[in-house]
Amino acid sequence: MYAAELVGVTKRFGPVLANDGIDLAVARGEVHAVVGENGAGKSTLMSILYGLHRPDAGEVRRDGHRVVLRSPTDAIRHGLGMVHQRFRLFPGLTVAENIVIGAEPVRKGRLDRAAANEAVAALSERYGLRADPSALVGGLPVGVRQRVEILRALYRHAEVLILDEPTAVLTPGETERLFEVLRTVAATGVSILLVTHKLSEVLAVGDRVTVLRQGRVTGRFTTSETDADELVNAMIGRSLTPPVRRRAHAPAGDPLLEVRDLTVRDADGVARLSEVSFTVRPGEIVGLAGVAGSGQRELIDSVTGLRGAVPEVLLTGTPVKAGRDPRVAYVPEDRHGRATAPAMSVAENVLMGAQRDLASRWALPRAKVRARARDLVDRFSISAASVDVPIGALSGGNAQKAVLARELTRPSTVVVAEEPTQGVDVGVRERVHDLLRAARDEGAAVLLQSSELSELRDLADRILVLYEGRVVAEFPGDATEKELGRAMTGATG
Amino acid sequence: MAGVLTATAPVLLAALGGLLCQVAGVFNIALEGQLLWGAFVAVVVSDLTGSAWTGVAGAVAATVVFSALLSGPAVALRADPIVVAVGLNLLALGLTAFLMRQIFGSGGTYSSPELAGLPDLGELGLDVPVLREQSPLVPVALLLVAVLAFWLTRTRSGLRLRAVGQHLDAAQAVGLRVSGYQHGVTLVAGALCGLAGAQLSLGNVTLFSEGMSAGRGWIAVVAVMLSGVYPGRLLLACLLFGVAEAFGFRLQGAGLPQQAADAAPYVITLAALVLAAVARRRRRSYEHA
Amino acid sequence: MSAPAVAHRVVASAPVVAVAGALLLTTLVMLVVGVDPALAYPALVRGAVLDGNLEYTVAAFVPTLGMALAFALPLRAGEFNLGGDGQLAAGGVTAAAVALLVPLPPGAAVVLPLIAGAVAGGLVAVVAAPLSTRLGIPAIVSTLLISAPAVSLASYLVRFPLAEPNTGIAQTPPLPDAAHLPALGGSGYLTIGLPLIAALTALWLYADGRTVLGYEIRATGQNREFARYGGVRVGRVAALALAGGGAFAGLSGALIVLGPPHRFVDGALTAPGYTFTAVAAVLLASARPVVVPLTVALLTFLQVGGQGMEREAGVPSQLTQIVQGLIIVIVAVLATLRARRPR
Amino acid sequence: AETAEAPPAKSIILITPNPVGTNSFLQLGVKGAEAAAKELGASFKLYESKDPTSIAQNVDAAVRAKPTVIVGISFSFDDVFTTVPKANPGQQFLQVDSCAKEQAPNLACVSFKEHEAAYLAGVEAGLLSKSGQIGVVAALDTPFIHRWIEPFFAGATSVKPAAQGTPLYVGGSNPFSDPARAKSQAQTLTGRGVDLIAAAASGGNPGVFEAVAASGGKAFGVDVNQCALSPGNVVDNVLKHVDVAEHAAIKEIFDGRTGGVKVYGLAEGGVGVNALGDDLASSGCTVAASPDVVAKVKQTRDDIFAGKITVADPLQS
Ligand SMILES: Nc1ncnc2c1ncn2[C@@H]1O[C@H](COP(=O)(O)OP(=O)(O)OP(=O)(O)O)[C@@H](O)[C@H]1O
Ligand SMILES: Nc1ncnc2c1ncn2[C@@H]1O[C@H](COP(=O)(O)OP(=O)(O)OP(=O)(O)O)[C@@H](O)[C@H]1O
Ligand SMILES: [Mg+2]
Ligand SMILES: [Mg+2]
Repeated sequence: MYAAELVGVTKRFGPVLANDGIDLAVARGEVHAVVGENGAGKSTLMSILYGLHRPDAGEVRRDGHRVVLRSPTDAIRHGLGMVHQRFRLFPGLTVAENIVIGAEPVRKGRLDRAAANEAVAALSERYGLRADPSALVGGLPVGVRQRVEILRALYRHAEVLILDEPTAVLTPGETERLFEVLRTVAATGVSILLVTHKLSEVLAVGDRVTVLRQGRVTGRFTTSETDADELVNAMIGRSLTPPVRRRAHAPAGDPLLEVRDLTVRDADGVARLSEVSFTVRPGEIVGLAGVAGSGQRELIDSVTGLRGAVPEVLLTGTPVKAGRDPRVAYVPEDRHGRATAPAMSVAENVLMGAQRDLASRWALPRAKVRARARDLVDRFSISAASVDVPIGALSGGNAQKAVLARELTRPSTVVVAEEPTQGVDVGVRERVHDLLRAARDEGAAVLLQSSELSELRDLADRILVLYEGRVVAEFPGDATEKELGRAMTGATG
Repeated sequence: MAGVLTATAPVLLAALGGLLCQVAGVFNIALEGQLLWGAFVAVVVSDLTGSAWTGVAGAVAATVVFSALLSGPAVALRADPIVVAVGLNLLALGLTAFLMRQIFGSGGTYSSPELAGLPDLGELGLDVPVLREQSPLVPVALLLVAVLAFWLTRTRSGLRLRAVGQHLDAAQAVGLRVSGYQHGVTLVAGALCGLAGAQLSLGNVTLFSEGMSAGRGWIAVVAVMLSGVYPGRLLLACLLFGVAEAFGFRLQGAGLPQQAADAAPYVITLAALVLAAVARRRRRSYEHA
Repeated sequence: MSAPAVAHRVVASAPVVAVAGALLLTTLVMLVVGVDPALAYPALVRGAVLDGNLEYTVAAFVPTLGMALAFALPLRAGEFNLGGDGQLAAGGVTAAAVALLVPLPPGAAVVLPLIAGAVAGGLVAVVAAPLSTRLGIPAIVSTLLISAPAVSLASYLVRFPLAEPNTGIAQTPPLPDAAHLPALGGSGYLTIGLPLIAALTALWLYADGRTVLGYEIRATGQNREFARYGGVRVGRVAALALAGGGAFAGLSGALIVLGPPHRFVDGALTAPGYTFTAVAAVLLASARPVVVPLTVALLTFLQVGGQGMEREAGVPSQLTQIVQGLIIVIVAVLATLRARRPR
Repeated sequence: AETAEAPPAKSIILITPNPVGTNSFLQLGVKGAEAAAKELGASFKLYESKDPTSIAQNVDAAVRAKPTVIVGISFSFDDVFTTVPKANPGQQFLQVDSCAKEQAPNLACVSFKEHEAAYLAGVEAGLLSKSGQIGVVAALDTPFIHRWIEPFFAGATSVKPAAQGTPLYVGGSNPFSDPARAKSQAQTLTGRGVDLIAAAASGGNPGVFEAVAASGGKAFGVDVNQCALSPGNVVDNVLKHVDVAEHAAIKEIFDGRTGGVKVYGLAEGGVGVNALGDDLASSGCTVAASPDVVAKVKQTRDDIFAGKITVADPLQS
């Protein structure tokens, strides 16, 4: 008997058939990975299991019994827990409050804070999920926030835990810790459903895998009996071409990006970056590694001009301009917060930055805007119903391609890419990498920040490691993950 | 000081209602209309029954019913709460004036020696300097600030309420009945506005006059916007307004034009706000820069 | 599509449902309080559009539309401008002061006060921009707080320095004839204010949808971080939007003052409550700018028609307020139901 | 434009500048027109305006309805009644409480010398004040309201030269109907030792009465006898018999005596105080208990008639 089963689940959103007769079964204590391209229907399927969507057909079973889930409340009652990719946390409440909410300990009619804190402490102890119960969630790093989400589900006695792309926002270290936790949790008999795009993770932590493609199941594997190629084949219907490390020509010429002795302090006078210096030459990809919060944000904001005019940053030999220096193409990590305005149309999103070029005087003809957008959609094979739909309605991968399309078609010489493949499927990832390489080959200087070391190793010519605001090491592109990992934790040598 | 408290009490009571709504993520700018409605019903019921306390109870009950006109459309049907509130404020103005003619036979002001007002605390035996001449609802208002602060931070429902206001989807995802909470606070805000109205028409004075809420509900809205979700700050904001108003009266007595007195509370509040923001800015760290 | 199907479409379409629902409830109220709907409704319509009343409806439409733009324009940039009253009064009093104190040749005598009024309104509004972008004080709070002193200041000016001597109320002397807005046709109340505001509305709609500035304003309103990242100078854009909104309000004030009765009468600009009627109209249009003139027309129709209803059918003014309040609530509800249906 | 039904033989349309609401002055205006309509067998309609534009709209609507007379109350009609009567010479107009600057022959005007009555009330205040501190709580600081303020203080200093007068204005968002704020203002005054307050705050007056009742002071009402509103706390009232004057003026117009200006002062019985009334004993006003004060008031009135005292009109200064 399975802990949870989805049987013949079908779900339509208007013309889109998001799930088409999907069967999926998870055993007790199993870590079950769900993979697939962007838009394959993974999130939809998980949402159905968690009562956020009602299926058009098919049913959900728990421990062999059919259950009707009208809302998350029903799902929670049936022992289901979910960790959403975009966290569902209350920033103004403490860790403990976020965890116990909905099932709070009460004493004499009052909220029993002490009991809540104790319960949370005990729970974190038991699963090795460390989090200070009395800290406000709003100020916590993403990794800790995710732990809070997991703890919440465990606190509510979830027997089936759904995680939608949990590692997309984590650093390698955090990911490793998360996997340990998942194994511990699974060992206590909890079933885990793990949605991810990273096949290495599937192979590392999953017991079994279900592959979705265009709303249907295209493969079921036991991880010990499969490999990445087979999974990719099931996902995108073809194999990936092996990455080409070949370059058009060796980096040469004067640096397009030069950072000299850059120190950035926050309002309290604490140095966030100290004496950072490096250069990126035309035709070169320089990788930026480091655990989250090592100064990447400050460095990138300085390089792009978003921190104002910074005299220590030189683009093609002259200081960076305040606002947004047009000489930089910038693919930000925060897709919905910074890179797009989700409620605006695809056309208007890809317009940003080019609006003045497209305008004749002040007039911005809609036809031109649309035509340009259609052209980009075609060239970058973005799948969107039309260029007039809100970009927020695109799947993550397609939104990311749109951002790349916009940025890489800017007439700029420096490209800054920040976590460019976060949350996108292997097919898109391959395409994104191709685009970055193409930019490099055309003579751009590329600064690539990624928490995925394999990505850095695939693309970068050199890798700089940031630690506590300093560049503590520089490696060639083929450095081992072990070397890089050591440097990222500040271990010198 | 006593005068400041009297002037502040109705604003504070209404603002407490507004604050609760804000905590739960409902933008309630119908306070003005509800305050007026409460003031009216308080006088009608007190006049009919001869008891001020029945008047207070009537005002509370009737304003809860009135506030359902906000909670229904804005919470259940997700209509724009601002538009609905604009309609309700208009409705309250018309309804009170209309019913006044129906019930008392004339418009304008209704006052009567027989109309029972709320007793002074002095009469009830509480001979404390500042409170002596206040109605019992004044200490109730002050107490409610503490009660609300306690409720929001120390009880289960308070915690859930804050959660609903902070992140609607997340609240839904942890299984909270979001609209239940939002309905609840909107109705409780109605009750508080009922109290506020009763304090205005049976406490501050003992009469009803068309449109007598005279912008107090709007001042309450501003106070709520100034104080976020913190009842303590709300008390301060309301008192600041009250003190500034009293200060304005003084200015007038000293020969400054009436317009200066009218502007004083707003100018002082804005100044306080700017000073606080500048101080906050000094302390703010890099994060958003 | 067959004829019955078309008919079905029309009957089921949102505006029809909205109006029908509002009418139903209003009729109910009338019956309850003993007003004959058969008299009241024709009086409402007559009061708004017949018997020469259309002139007034249109005359009231002008400032209401102006105030709607004053709210809608900053809203596109994500700033709530609730301080319309202060901007309106500032614009009105400035226009009056310029018309009274500065000797101007014909033509300029009209144009300059209008511009001065718009500038004054813009200045009052733009104060909120640095408070919002630099100090994090939301415009919805600061505009409201700035509004009251601005109204008081205008009131002070007409009470003392600009006051007409020997008259009972605080008002300026009549403005010189050269400063009167040219009338349209033979009307005493329709002025070039109407084509002016219509042109400005068209201009705004055009700018909003089809210019760089409009695009940058919308981007700022939709996601400020996105706009900033894209190189839009969001502080400036927000300030511009607020100033533009304030200018519309100030211009509305100037139009009122330069129109009949051609003077600034203390309280006359704020008493009719244009600001909140306009806010309601814009919110009713729920983020679709082209609909704004229509919702403004609807609310103006109700208000002016309400007076006619009061005059002719003896419907007391209080009932008019009740009916208007109900209609606004109902239309708001129906607007969301409509928005939800396609899902 | 066509008219839906034939207008009655005689009719009166009264237009107010603001909603009548709590405004006792406008209420009197309505009362006078109603009484006239009843006596003259005419129909009566009331148009309430909100702002200058709606005043104009109402006047035009009234002109279309072709009543026997169109009555407009207050100086708010100065502008419209300068132009509209000229444009409609066949229509009779009456302006109450003010007069258009350029008066057409078909416009009659009625105005009042309320300052004379306020002066008499001031005399009473001067005689009755123990502290020598008196005050006024008025709705708004408009020029017209000063007709109740300076003459009141002047009357007081005429009998008690050391008397000090302080005016306070209600202001705020609803100055004409904010009894709570009016009460606060009155309390500010009583807190400074003021023991007699003239209330000119329209709907706010009852708030003033409550404040003096609590402090042991006394107040004066305005326009109508307000003594009964707060028994034992109101000394007297600055009466303005708008209804009487308006009634008379309408009657004259119906009788064919059109145009002209009638000014109603003490002598014409258009303004006054209850102390001078025949029904003083039953008025409920506390001045009835001070015969010496009443005597002084009568004497002052006679002095005004005789020209020995001229009450300055603040509007003419
Ligand atoms: N609420 C919705 N309304 C309309 N369409 C939707 C909705 N949710 C999902 N879809 C569509 O359904 C399809 C499946 O989406 P889903 O989010 O399940 O994919 P996914 O596998 O999670 O993609 P990703 O890898 O990008 O997270 C997509 O085409 C998506 O646009
Ligand atoms: N109203 C909608 N119409 C069309 N598509 C939608 C709608 N709402 C959500 N979607 C799409 O459905 C998918 C599910 O959204 P969800 O919040 O699960 O994000 P996700 O896909 O897991 O995250 P990401 O997009 O960052 O990969 C997204 O791809 C989103 O674009
Ligand atoms: Mg997904
Ligand atoms: Mg995704």
